[in-house]
Amino acid sequence: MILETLSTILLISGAFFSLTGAIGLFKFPDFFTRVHAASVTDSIATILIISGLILRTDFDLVAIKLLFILVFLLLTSPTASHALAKSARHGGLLTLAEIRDTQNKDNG
Amino acid sequence: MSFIVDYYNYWIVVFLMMAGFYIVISANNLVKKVVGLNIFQTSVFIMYISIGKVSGGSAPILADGITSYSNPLPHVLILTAIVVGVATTAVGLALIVRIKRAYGTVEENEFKDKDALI
Amino acid sequence: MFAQHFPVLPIVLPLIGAPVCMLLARSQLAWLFATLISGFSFFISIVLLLTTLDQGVLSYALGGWEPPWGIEMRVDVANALVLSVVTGLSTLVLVYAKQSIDKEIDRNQHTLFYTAHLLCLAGLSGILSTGDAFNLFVFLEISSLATYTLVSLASDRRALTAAFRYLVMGTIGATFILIGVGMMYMKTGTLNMLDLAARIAEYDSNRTLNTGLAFILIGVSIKLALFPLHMWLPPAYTHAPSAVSAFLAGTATKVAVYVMVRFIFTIYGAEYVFHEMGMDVILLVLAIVAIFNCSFVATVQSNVKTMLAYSSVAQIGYMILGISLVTSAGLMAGLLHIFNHALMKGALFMAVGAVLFRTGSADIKAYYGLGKRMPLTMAAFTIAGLSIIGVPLTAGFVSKWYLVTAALEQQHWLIAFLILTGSLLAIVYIGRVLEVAYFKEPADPTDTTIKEAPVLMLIPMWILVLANIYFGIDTSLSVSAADAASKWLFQPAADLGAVR
Amino acid sequence: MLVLTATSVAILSVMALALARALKADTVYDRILGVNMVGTKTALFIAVMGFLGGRPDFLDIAIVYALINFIGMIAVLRFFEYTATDGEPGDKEQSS
Amino acid sequence: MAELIDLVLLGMLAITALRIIFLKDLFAVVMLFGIYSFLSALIFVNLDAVDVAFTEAAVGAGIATVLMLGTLALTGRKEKANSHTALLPLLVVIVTGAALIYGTLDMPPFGDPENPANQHVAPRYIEESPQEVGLPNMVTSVLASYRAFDTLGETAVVFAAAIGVLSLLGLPKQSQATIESGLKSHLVLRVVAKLIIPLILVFALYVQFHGDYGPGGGFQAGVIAAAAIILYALVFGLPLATQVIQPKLLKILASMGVLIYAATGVAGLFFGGNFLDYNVLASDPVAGQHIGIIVIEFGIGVTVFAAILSIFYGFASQAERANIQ
Repeated sequence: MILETLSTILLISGAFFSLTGAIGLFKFPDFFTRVHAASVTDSIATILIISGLILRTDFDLVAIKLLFILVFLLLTSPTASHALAKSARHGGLLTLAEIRDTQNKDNG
Repeated sequence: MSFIVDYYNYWIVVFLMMAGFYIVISANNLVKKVVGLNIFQTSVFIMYISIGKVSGGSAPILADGITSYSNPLPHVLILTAIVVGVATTAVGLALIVRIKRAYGTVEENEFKDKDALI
Repeated sequence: MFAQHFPVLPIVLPLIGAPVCMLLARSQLAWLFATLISGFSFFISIVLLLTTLDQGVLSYALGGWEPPWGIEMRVDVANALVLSVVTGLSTLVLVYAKQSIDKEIDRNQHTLFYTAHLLCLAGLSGILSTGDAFNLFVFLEISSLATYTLVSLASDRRALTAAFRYLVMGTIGATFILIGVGMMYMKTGTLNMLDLAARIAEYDSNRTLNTGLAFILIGVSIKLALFPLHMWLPPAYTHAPSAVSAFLAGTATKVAVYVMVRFIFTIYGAEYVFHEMGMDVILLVLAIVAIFNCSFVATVQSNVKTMLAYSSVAQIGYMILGISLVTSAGLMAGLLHIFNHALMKGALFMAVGAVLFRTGSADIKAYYGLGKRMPLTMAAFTIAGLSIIGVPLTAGFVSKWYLVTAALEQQHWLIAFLILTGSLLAIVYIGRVLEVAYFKEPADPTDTTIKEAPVLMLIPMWILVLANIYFGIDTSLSVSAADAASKWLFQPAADLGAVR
Repeated sequence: MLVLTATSVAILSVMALALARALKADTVYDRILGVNMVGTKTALFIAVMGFLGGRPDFLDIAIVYALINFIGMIAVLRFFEYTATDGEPGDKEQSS
Repeated sequence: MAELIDLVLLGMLAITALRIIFLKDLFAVVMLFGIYSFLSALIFVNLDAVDVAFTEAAVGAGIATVLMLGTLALTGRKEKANSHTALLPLLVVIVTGAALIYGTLDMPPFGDPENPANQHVAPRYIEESPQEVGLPNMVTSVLASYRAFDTLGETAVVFAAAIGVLSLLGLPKQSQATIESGLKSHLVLRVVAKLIIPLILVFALYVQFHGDYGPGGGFQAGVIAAAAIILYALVFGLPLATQVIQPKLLKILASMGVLIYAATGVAGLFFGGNFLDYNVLASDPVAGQHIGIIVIEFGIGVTVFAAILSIFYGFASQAERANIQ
């Protein structure tokens, strides 16, 4: 029963975090802040939801697989976000602050 | 109403197929043609899988306490068809790479200018 | 010991042969191996043809699972006949290919050529022998993929665009067939052809089944290059390596014609397709348009290979015409024409390939005065050309004769007249080549490099030419096989199902 | 059960939002971000769906999704490094 | 619930497909195609086709997308604006679509267990196969035993594709890694990739041998194993990858896989059964089935791995070549 309640809390908060991340994907002003919103919430939502699911298993092979997914996602998802942001940086994409700076320079 | 519930799946699938088919026959760019072919085929796969679905059924892997399974035969057919599809895609894309090297373009309407096709 | 396994061997042999061929590093070895495999398949096909003429139908349950659950190979006279044509032509083409390929394809791709050829053969044999509608799709795709590869192996860059166009059209066709098979499965719950036939016969008219048939027929029409879906064929046959053109012209589209026959007659039943859905009129009109349109186009081509390709589309029109007459005699004429057309088109493409081998060109200008320089090749071209026209004592005459008789039997005077007029057009396009070859002087009389084609190319070419003459005079084997096949196909499909 | 349903609905709506981002993006990178998010959320969705359908043993598919998503991302990055010389991938997309 | 999810996912698919029609940036088209493939795999999961979803995710979304990106890298990203109006294609599509809609009118209702498709042949697979073939996964039973000939054909198709790509693009020469390539500036990525690649290979082995009991099997395992090497090649560069798995070896492996499969079938002949009859492989039919299925799944895995990887090598070597010039 305790496990059930705990799992419910974890799942609901996980769902909440992933929703905030998705909203951030639209509300944030430039790419780098958006990547931040997406990747941070992605990780926390993954941890929460998968742990919530693990609590619902009988701690057998299914739990191990879930753990594997968790580890895998935690390794790859931030790496992908990091590499993407880095690539964007290399590709010449500017942050909002930098754009403002260059505009100020142009004006002044 | 039950008419719609019975068939909505097939109608959307028909729309998807036709979207893919339209891309194949209207696109000028060869890569886009191949993408269209893939969309067309994938939609046909969805049609097949819809055939095999049984309401309230479960995946056709034997397990305790489950009595109703979906039909495994369409799954097998589509497994084969997916592999066939990707094989065709690979050969098509390889042809595109070679065409680009030989003609310098992958736009279909530009071949005629460079080389009488027939 | 293996006799009971013969129905599956023409597929399995080349299918095993292909990877082995890939492992053989040397071109010579691969050639020898592929030819042996193909020859052995031919031998088995002949045995199958004789057995089926004698005993009717051979059924083979793969994996030991009885038919509606497992896949069945089902060989009757109709597919054994086409199977013999395919494997026989494949063997001759492989013999011919050795030198032709040496010249036309890059050296380190030779093993790939033979591997692809064997895969194509396995796919075509599979389409012919299988008794399962989905299995047919799988083998169709094997043969198609191998064909795209074979076409694109040519060194001409136009072969690439031709192969791509072929690929797109071929895949659309295959997907249409897939949709059709899905609709059939939806209403019947089976994929076995005979089982399908028995269960389709229970419905008298059903919108899903009708649509399924329409999609299958359109898909197959793309594969067999029925007018107006033929536009992929001429470029593919023109730019493919000569050996490939010779093989494909005689087999690939003909196998597709067989598939159409199978779906119409065995699965849906002629009654359903022609009377309920009125397909015969559509097919008849398309066939006649194909004959005239493509024969006309053939007469103005300057490239002889393109000319022959258009002529092929026109000849397919004759086969479809035979089918659309909806009589046993018409179907028999159509099947007979599959057989005879393989003989004459194979020989013609081989002759053109031999000219290409010596002169490096397939343009009609290269044929000026060739009658003196390559007498044997041009003689072969002449005889096979006469066969296309339908001159008596050639195989082409026999099938045209039966076609005309079948039309007259139904009092279709106009159709008979149109068939004969179509032959006149063949006189024009074949005649153009013969005229320049025999009555024009060569452009450069001092050029001595152009001489008779090598023996290894002449032998298979002349075997086909002699076959043209033989089957023009002694028609007993070909006609009796085609006759038995059409009678077999024409019995109502549901009865066939009941037999089992 | 209700919790699982609620979670799956939430994930599905996140996927829809991420899809919207991928369909209509300001820069290419935003598009990739959207695609990546669809991928990771799909893996989660399958995991939840397994529990919802009462057959949680199909998690292998979720693993494949995560894996393929990662490889796809890397392929995209490789593509950028490769084409970096002949075109600015950071350009605003002209079409929409 | 399943119907509702189905509807939502189908709606997403429809929007994605519509967007692809109008996009001119081919890179975006390929990305959206990846999503399309992913979503359709989700639909397959939702409609209980777990094996199909597995394959579609790995093959459709993974390999096809990677190959398309490789092609784009060589042919350019932008589709040229199309001047002529596409009225004829639209007409063709509308007619075809109308025909299909007409065809749906007599279709059996979606999801009804009484449908003919679920009545005639399928019940035997569901009810008897666990005893006859002895595997819990009915899809594997049908794939590898009842319809094993289809699967042999499918393996041949993959082999044919490898032949085709090989003849068109060739294989890379095994070089001494003189050209530095790969994502060398992404240090984090390289470390993580090193960690993950062994995990993926282990997972591939699991999928190969667990396919009898859960979703998976030779195809999926072969693709996943190839994906591991592809990941390696993407991160560390093609030259290094060709040192790990040599192109020449791939040719041999691709042929061997088909031969293993066909040889299993021929073995049936020699033991007195039909082609691909596994019952005769052992004294007990179920044990025979088991041996046969394991061997052919292994053959499939080998061919698919080698074929997919050599196809990737073909594309990558072209890219590498273009890069040097």
